[in-house]
Amino acid sequence: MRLLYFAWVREKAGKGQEEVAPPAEVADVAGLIAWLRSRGGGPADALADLRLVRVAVNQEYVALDHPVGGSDEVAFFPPVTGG
Amino acid sequence: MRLLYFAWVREKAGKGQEEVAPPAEVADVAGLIAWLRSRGGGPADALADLRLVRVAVNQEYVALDHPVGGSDEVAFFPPVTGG
Amino acid sequence: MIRVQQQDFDVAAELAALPAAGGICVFVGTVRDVSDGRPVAAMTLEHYPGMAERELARLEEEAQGRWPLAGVAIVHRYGRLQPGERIVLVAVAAPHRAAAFEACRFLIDRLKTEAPFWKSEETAGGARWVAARREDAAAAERWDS
Amino acid sequence: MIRVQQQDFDVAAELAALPAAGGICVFVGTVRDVSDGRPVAAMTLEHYPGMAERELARLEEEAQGRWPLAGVAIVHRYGRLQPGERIVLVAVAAPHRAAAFEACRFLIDRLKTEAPFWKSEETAGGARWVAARREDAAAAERWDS
Repeated sequence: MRLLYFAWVREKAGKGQEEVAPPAEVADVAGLIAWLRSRGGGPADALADLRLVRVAVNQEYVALDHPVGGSDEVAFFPPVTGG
Repeated sequence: MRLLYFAWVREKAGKGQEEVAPPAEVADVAGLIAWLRSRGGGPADALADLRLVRVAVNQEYVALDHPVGGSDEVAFFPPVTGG
Repeated sequence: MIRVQQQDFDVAAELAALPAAGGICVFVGTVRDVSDGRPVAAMTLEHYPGMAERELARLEEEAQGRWPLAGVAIVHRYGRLQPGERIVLVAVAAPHRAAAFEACRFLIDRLKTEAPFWKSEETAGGARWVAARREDAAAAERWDS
Repeated sequence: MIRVQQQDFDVAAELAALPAAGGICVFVGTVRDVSDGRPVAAMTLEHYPGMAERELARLEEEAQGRWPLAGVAIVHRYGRLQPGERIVLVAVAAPHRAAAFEACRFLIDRLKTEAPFWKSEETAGGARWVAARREDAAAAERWDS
């Protein structure tokens, strides 16, 4: 599974991307975030307050109950500010 | 007094402009139109139906009771269709 | 900035002349190639020199009074134009895009019912003066305050 | 037509590439020189390559479904930009100007809350990520149907 971080989430995570292999019980976005928090470090800090974070799976916005697994691309980022 | 005609009002009037010296009792736009109608010819035809004609005095839209006289510039034209 | 002219205009140059303000909303009107289902060979725009500029300046002033704007440009052409050619440009620079959009739409809506220009279309059936459209009058009236 | 690119764009060329349709409404957003009262030295736009293009294409498709449009162009830049530089262009060609204005405003409103771009401003106080604005969320929600 490929994780991407953008903007201040990237800065807090300390990296722009990483490959991870979460345990089999991680089945959705909420489970993935819980696992990343338990792992500690920059990504755990970046995902501390979910009100500030948006999630996309395979480049589409999703809610916390969206399934994840296999070779999914999961991105975490702040509310967007383009335009 | 200078009269200007535009678009189909100009075509019906048979001229784009003319200098006129209406009699002293012509005091407003309505009086001027009545006098032009009484004079006959192209301008009388062009001003036959006032629902189709807009009037400007000295380059500002006016109503039929607007005073006219002296060296005023009075323009008659259809509803505008620019843009 | 108001200009009434026969020659074409350069959209990029008109925008570059506006003050930078965060956002610019632009409307460009062009000659249609079909009118009421009939192909249009050309269009001639007649105008009232002097009053046309005055009406556009008055509309610009009204827009500046209604919205906080950084700059306004209106360019309107006259003469004989081919289908696809530019007729009019309305550009509004403003710190906030809502003001830019609303002022731009106000200006083109009111220009269409107040600025003294008249279109004559050449079709296979001959030349004819374009009639004022009821929708344009309704669009302009939306801005009555 | 959707493009996400680092280099500047040519507004006149983007408009020339749209089909002639009667009217074109354009919005161009530029880097402000002041943010919350502080002078801005530069702005850096980060984006999510791939998803940015997908979101813009999805918005274009939604606009095409909501209004009768002749063509849409969206160009969004990323990278480090100076005050006054162009950030984004949204251009909509349509037979009727109401559709052109509404679709253009829909696209910029929704782009600001949905397309994955993030602004970081450099001021005398250092670099900081721009926070999402409540007004932008409200403007985007106006289009919820």
